[in-house]
Amino acid sequence: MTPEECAFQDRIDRGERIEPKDWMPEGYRKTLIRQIGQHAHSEVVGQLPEGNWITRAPTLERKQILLAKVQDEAGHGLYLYSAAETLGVSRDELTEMLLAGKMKYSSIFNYPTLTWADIGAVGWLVDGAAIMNQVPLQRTSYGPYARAMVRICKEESFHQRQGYSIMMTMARGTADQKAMAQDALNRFWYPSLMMFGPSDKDSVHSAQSMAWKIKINTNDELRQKFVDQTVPQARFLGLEIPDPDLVWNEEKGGYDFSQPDWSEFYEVLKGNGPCNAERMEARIEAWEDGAWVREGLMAHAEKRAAAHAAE
Amino acid sequence: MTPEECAFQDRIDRGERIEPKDWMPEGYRKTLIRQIGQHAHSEVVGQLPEGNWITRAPTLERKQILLAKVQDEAGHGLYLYSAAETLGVSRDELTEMLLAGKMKYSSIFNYPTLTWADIGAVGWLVDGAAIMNQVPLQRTSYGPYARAMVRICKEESFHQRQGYSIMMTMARGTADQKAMAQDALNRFWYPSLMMFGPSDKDSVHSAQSMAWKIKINTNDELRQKFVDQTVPQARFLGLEIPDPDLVWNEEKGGYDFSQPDWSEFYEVLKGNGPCNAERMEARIEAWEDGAWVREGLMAHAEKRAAAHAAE
Amino acid sequence: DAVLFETLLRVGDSALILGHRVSEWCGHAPTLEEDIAQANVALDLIGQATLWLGLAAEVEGAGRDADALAFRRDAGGFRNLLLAEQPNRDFAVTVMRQFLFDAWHAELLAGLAASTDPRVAEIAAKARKEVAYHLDRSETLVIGLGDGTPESHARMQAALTRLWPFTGEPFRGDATDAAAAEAGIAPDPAALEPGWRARVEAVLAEATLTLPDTARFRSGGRSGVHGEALGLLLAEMQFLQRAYPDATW
Amino acid sequence: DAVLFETLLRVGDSALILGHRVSEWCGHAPTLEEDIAQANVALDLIGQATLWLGLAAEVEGAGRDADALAFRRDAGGFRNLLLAEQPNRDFAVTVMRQFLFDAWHAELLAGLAASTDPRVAEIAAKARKEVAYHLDRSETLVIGLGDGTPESHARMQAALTRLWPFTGEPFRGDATDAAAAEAGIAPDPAALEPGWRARVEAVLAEATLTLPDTARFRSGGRSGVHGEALGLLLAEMQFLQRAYPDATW
Repeated sequence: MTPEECAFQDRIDRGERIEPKDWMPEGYRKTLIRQIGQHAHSEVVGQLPEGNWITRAPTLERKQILLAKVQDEAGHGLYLYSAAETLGVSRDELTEMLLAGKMKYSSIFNYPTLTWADIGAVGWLVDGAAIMNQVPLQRTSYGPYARAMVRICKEESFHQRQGYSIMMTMARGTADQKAMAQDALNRFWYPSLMMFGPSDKDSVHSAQSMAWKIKINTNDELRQKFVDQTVPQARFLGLEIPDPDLVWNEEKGGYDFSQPDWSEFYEVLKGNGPCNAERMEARIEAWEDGAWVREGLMAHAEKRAAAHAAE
Repeated sequence: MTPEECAFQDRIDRGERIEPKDWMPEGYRKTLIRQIGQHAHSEVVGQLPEGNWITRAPTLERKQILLAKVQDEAGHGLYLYSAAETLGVSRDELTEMLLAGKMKYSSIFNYPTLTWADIGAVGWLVDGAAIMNQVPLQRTSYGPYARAMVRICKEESFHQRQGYSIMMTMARGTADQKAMAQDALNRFWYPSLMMFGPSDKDSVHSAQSMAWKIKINTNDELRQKFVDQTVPQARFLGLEIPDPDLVWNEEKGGYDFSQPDWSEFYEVLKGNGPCNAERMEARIEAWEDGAWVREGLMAHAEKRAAAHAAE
Repeated sequence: DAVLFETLLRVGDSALILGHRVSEWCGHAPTLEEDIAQANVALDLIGQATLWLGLAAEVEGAGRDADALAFRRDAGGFRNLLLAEQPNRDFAVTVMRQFLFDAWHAELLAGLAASTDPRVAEIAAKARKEVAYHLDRSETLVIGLGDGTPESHARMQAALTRLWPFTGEPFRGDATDAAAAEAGIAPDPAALEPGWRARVEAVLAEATLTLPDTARFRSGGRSGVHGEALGLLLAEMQFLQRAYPDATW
Repeated sequence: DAVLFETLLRVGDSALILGHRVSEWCGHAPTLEEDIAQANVALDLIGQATLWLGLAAEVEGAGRDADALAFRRDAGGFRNLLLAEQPNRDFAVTVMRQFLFDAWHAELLAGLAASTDPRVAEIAAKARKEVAYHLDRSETLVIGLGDGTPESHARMQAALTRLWPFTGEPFRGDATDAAAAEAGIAPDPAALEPGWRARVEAVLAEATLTLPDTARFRSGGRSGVHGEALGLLLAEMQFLQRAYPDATW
């Protein structure tokens, strides 16, 4: 390590926040851009599976809650792109990397929402897993990122409760509704476990990221915590976790559970998930069809500025 | 009249058929092109209001019947364009005149189909009126047109019976269905009466067209015949014709009835009907979006022909 | 009270159906800011519809609620303006539709806020603040895109031409509107036109757009005679309530 | 007989859903000849679906009929191939989808025509003639448009790339398929692949199109796990039966 790098690591170790104007190693910057950018893209792409049910939400109240949620997600995307911009990369650059397939978004959004219960499951499980990942990031070393996380976590826990409320209504509803609830849990359980990423022993970047406090807990710790929190919730709903090997382990004070099929995880990551093509297509179309709008508004703003300058 | 014109009129008066290679006055040719072209366009545009319900037809059988009907209409379009082509105008030329607003189609198709009962009403009333117009045209003086009409009339009467069958089922169905049936009759009655055109005393072209046997009956005769046929059918359905002044006139052996609102007729003709814009847009989009298909198939056919020639 | 019930349906259905159309943009807007803004407008409109239809159901007293009105009526029972149900097409049509609607909606709500029925006045007072913001936004977009690039200008002009025929209906009252105005429940539709017209002309002028000289003839929403697009919209919107009639959600 | 019932649903649902997609073109095709041809294909497929689902209902013996199966099941109950439900997009996707489907459908029906169940064999024999014609037509179009202009070629290649991931599913059987094959009711799905593959390769070669080297991984139809588009298709298709459950039509 260079003296600069040592000093930087000391600041992090002391729990100081790194701010945009501070010196930072190139690797730290790049890793953060990748991580925050991916997170931002996930919020944006994450609008799509839930957006799929806005026009079919079963009551006016549920429709409003879902609209508000999807709106929040777009807002999270904004905060996060802003945080990324403090690292010297623009939102448009990040977007173009997404659309060119050079940046990822969370693989969970490559699974379809097939029934209204899926909207419940996404809120309960997917937002639940997201919160588990994000709460520690409120203490991440990079100031703008940590502050964005504080705002985001507050809203996410609200979303999770709304999702759980949908699941509750479905699980206590008609036989059809209960079947939809169970089916949603069956389909979203393992993909939710995948959200924490592969076991850290298989992960290249983890050690450095943890040293930099960009990553706070290991993937396996968080996954365990998620399972331990979620199993009793499922039982309370009267739903069954689709894992015959799930069992309480008194000794470790947590559940033993089956790992997801990691080959599926890598396939989805490669683009071979059920909705990868549809999600990218929707975003590319929105971007391309919207070009004239962005250009039109820009041109108008320039005319305005020129008129002002001339006054 | 020139000697040629006299001879031509004599042939018509004798009941002879005029064939494509025969000499004919320019006015006869032009009038026929306009009339056959309009009729062909009506078949093509007429696919749209019924097509609107194919994807929502309430049973598999009704769906098949409706698909077959719309398919027949496209087929009628083909016969009629072919008849028009014998007069020296191509289908593409006629289509481009339609899309440029230089040729008309039957105004009835500018009314929307709002419920499934409308599909019944279109079959019963619109096809009924069309048949009333078309049956005499089987004896029209221009051979290709008369022969096309023979084929068309056969199918149309089948369509009319199917439409009446839908109305019957609706009129004898639930209260909702009966209300839909009555509402469909209310909305389609006067537009159907308009299909015969304004009273002949207001029509410029009628006398010449009748002399040429391009037109066989007066508009008013046909309208009367339609009303006299339709009123008992409506009564049999238990539906009420939306005309408080409708009354049997013993002396003339037909019904007295209210005229449609002819100002509405002229507005729709001008483009101000409820669906004129939508119908033209749909056809323009089909034409423009289909250009690459037509060009692709043409290019392939030319390659094939060139390859054959080279062998 | 049949006049009040019908009046509430007319206001509520327009909000609901336009809110639905706007919500179709979710995740597909040209910018992230517009994703947020469109969702926000949809949310406001559907929230207003919930209040209007809830009051309508209460006035009707037939045991229905706002959800029953929204999800269990077929197209012929809807009373929204035809403008509100027009398909999104491109963003230009969406923005222009919103502006033409907002400019009317703001006038209407100003009138309803002075309703003799305090329940109507209360909902209108709340909705009015939201709609003032909608109008502000749609004006800004119409001006920005109308006076933007040649392409954005052309698209906005085309959108205006497409939607213009639907702008007569809001001001053409029937017997129910006359009775509602008479009773002081709602303003006379025709009385809203001068304010709307002045606003529209001013904004379109700033947007360098030309007022079409075509007829503003399309109507039918008041009597439930809609365009073909509404039935398809409802098939989607009402699916769950129709497919699972015994469920609560 | 659960295996027979399930087998019939799989065949019938694919015909119904593809027939529905094709019927969406009605009045919007690139030529009048195609309006007629698309309507004809839709008509054949929906007719076949009526027979398959009618027999399924009879086999089930639960008092349902073909219409109940078509109009009263939600998406999770449908057993169609994902290929069949893919949206039309442009005419290239429509034509390519038809060809990839027809080439499988012809192989399947040849197998079903030899079914040990005479009712199955009878329907298959009828359907087979129709599908031979469909395949003939879709081949001609794929070749004509693939080897047409640069634009038509590019569109057809893009359509092929888009749809290729869905072409593995038809040949990937499950326990039900194995039981049906065992009982001689239906051919083993995997056994249909060589014939399909040979046909597809020959036609695509003549069409100057390149076989994608991407994974043919999309599946789920057999177990009712569809794409998001199917729910929207059904909302439209089933509207009347859902909205007026007590009516006969």
